[in-house]
Amino acid sequence: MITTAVAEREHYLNASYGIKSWLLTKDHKRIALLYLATITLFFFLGGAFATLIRIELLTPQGGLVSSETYNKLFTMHGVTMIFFFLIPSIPATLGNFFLPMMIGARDLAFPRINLLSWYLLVVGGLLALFAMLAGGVDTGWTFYTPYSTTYSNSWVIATALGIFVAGFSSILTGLNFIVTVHRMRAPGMTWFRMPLFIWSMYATSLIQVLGTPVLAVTLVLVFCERVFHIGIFDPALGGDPVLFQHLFWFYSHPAVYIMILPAMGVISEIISVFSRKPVFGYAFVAFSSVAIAVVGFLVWGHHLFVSTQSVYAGMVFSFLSYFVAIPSAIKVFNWTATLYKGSISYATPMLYAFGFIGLFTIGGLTGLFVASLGIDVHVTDTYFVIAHFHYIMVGGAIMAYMGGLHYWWPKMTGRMYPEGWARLSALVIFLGFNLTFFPQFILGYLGMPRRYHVYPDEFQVLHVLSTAGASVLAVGYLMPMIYFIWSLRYGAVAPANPWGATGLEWKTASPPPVENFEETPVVTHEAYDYSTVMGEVIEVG
Amino acid sequence: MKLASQAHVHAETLARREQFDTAEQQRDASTLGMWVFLITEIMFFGGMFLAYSVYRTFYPQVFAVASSSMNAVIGATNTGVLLCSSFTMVMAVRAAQLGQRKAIITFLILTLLLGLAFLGLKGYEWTLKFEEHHVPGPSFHLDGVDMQGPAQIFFSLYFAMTGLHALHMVVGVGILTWLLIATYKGKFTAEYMTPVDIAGLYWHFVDIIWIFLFPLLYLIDRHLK
Amino acid sequence: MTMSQQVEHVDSVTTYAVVWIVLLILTAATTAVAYVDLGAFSVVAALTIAVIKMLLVALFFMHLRRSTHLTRLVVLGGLVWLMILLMLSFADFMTRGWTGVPGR
Amino acid sequence: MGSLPLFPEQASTFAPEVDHLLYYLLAVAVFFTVAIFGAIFYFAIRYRRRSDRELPLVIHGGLTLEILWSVIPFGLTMVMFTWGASIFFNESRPPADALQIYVVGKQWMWKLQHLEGQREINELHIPLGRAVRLTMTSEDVIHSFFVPAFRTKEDVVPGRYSTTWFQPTKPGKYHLFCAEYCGTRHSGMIGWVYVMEPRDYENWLNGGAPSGSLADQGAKLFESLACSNCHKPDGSGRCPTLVGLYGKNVQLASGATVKADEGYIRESILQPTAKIVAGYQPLMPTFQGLVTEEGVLQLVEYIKSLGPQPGAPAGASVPVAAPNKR
Repeated sequence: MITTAVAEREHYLNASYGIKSWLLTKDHKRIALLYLATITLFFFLGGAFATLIRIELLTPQGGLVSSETYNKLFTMHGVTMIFFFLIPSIPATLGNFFLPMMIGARDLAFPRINLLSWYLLVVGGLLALFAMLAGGVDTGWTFYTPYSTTYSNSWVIATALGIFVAGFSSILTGLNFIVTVHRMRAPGMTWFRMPLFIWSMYATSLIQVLGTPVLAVTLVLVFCERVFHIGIFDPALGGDPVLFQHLFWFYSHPAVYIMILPAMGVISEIISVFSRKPVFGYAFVAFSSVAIAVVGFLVWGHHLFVSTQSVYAGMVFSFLSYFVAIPSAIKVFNWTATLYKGSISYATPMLYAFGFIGLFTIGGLTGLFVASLGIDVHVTDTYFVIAHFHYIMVGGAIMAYMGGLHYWWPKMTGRMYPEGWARLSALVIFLGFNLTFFPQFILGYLGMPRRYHVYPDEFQVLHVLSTAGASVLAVGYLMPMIYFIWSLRYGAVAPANPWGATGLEWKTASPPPVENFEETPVVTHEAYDYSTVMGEVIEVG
Repeated sequence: MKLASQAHVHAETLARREQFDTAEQQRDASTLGMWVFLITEIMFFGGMFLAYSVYRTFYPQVFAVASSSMNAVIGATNTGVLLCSSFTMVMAVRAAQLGQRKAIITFLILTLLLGLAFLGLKGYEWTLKFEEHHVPGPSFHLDGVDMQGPAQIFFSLYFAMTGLHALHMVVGVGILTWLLIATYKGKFTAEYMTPVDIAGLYWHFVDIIWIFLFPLLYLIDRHLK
Repeated sequence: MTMSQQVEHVDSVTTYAVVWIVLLILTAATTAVAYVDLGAFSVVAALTIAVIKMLLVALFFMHLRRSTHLTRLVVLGGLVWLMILLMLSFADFMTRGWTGVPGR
Repeated sequence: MGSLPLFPEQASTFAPEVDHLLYYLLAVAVFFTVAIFGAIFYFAIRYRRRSDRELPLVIHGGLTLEILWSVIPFGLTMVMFTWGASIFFNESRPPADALQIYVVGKQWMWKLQHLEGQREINELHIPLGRAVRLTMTSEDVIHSFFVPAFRTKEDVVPGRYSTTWFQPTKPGKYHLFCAEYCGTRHSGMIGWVYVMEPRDYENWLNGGAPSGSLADQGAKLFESLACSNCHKPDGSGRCPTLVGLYGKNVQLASGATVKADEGYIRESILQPTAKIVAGYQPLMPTFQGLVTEEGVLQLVEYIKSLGPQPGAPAGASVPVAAPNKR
């Protein structure tokens, strides 16, 4: 606000200065950057845990760390990556930044609650961090009772509390998005003119709002059981540990869709822009997001097939699980069909999108394996499941997150990233990822159980392959870290619309002004109408 | 430019925030936001209702005996107190709709007092539980059942459910106090009373939770006793 | 979309008072009915009364009867999701032991 | 290092069934993966952007295609469901003549008991070709009994019995893993399953020096805990007779009936008042804390041996009351 001398245009980054202008900001764009910094930190922390795990697994006898430490490593890897990176990743950064802009709003409906959400994530993160530094937690990210309530001697309480607090961050973000989409759309921005990213963010928010409270109360009960020694899941009193699993997975299965739905939204945007065509079957892609969010709540019992859940419930949950496959398949087919007769650019975001579709296809198809009762009995709790969900969460969600970051980087920072390095990193990540996780499918079917510190010799070759892949993957993730920071200073200055995209976020300057738009936009076209932008000069950085 | 727009906003209405175009949009957004928040609360308590239902199905007799050991008079009285507070709360909202500042204050104070009365009775009831050894733990004992384990589960659920409900009441009391101060300062008018309105929604919701807790915890098969 | 909702309409004190009295009567009723042996219907009676009370509070005190379709949809959604949680969980708890094999 | 296995051994009747389902799933997965990757590569090259100003033809979608690529995958997945569910259902129904073995999991070992009285730790010897049924429980946290070569896995949960079964088809030595994370030395909770030719198995059984059969051990426990004071074989005691109890439907005081399976017997020992037999008073004290999970299993086996089969040894009897939780 106190811009001076130079004729530099005022935008959200230079409108005010100082620590306070960031820590007390109510601007969704600045809050998005706060989130970006926070979750990047957690990503590298979780990555460090993963690195140690992979190094440890190079040898079957487990020489590097003790069993106790190993158990803490995979627990903290899971907790960090899931609750403090993946859940907030796309919604809280890209969603926070672009959801209001894409519907033509000046901000989210509740900017102060938005800031509060960030603080909650930070407080939750600090609690979890405290637990890790104080000695760590060894229950697995799943906190199964009675191990977590009675037998574990680690920092369960602080970690659970941290996740509980971070959960409210997630709930409030979802709430904010839902209200914003309902109440803050620009004139003419009807539901079926909304970009598909908004549809998927909306569906995600539904899950956050409906699912997270159940996790919260479950953690409260675990907390009470540990602290006050009351017994709700305690088998010694006649309690049922499987009830805990029902409650836990009621949230934690849909939570997978909190991670993947926003990714799908990002991919819809990227695929459209870089083939310069509207997404094939817009309505099907839009509704499939909502369908995934809804059906995703009906399938949690497929995590309990061998838990002593009743056989009949197992069958019901297996049956329902296949209904998630259909909307997922619809999306993949529609994205692929969008490419048909398009004008396909090989810009970095598009490479990530290609990678996403491929890896998500493999992740999704192996999901069919684990949803099938007969196969799941054999592969559940083995590396097959590990490989499957990493294909979804890393191959899917993180690929899309990286793609989205590259795609919107010019808008967020006003600078272009170096295209050559970026393409290289996309390739390295893709190859490293496959080398890391594909061997784990084989390991899993061979019977290698998950969470094993020491393992039989015959699995070593595949573990070594996996670790080799992980080191490639690590390089792939470090590269963007470096060139993104580099680009802030040395990157080419980004034009308002470098990709020839149609979304409202590209109709304003890069970086956007504090109020997002000089004047409230009026929407007259459906989404992805590229004839409207062909008149604009398109410069590709 | 930002200054200018802010000035413009302030000129139109004191209470409207800059991300909204109209006061009406703001009110709709706030109300919707509160309702969405309330469904998260449904799911939050829903987890405990599930645990309750499961164990009541497993151990019906134990639950009946344990429930009958509760003081139904306190429970019923507290239900009445909470319903009265809902009535005074809705009267406060009504007064706000009509812009009657003094009436808002009166009804808010009444609601606050009733809320505190509820919490007081609740606290008293809990101290009784300690005296009766009905608090889960090593010294737990419930007469009339052999299965002390499931009986402890009942009281674990009792403390968890009423505890979290009471916590919501405490938050509600905090909100009411804030409202009271804001009303006293004259922040609300007939045109702008959204905070009173949505605080009312919250208060009534907490009431509804209790409406279910009361029969489920206090009134299982009392005729057996 | 941004059309306003209930606020224009102010319910009368009588309406609120009547609802309040009915709520108190229902509380007395639910307490009384617990002392009567209705067998399995005890639960049904208790829950029916509770649901009626909930509806009274929601419709009148929370102004749900004058609210937008969207608000009603939100409430309905919350209740449906609660039912999903309860019913699918009970798909397990109710069918345990059907096979006659322990733990299956 | 050095060996690189790619496929697990098939050593039970389930293994080929599960693997055949796997082949079907693999075929579907490979087909779609190749199709999607192929299409992406082909389109990406064929329709690459040749000029920055080109504007492709707008295609909004096609209903026929959408229906086609919803319905066909749905059909394929329903095959997966049905096929998988039928295998699963078989896995949950052990045949009546299966060899009974009892398993107790604890941090971090497997304790197994044979009917003949042999006890093993982290090793299980079983005969080739005979269906084996495991009744399992845990002393502490949740474990999971997993034999990859058999393609079977089932959690072992404290406070209740779980069941799994398999029929080995190939002699050999196979991994036994705990598959549910159970604490510090989770990865040390492993062992071997030895599938032996029936004759070798007989030799092995006779080789040990057990203190009588499992039922005998249970009978001793039954005496030492003074159960026989009340549970008399002729039903004359204050408690119901236990003769022929196993597998029967028991009429309870609450009006319900319950099948007297292992879980019911276990509950009745540890939580006697949970299910009172019609016509009896809730007199029995709990034996929780007085008898270990292994001891309970011995009692269960003893009570089963009093069962309806004609040749069963005579003994005291009395049922108890209570379902499958402590």
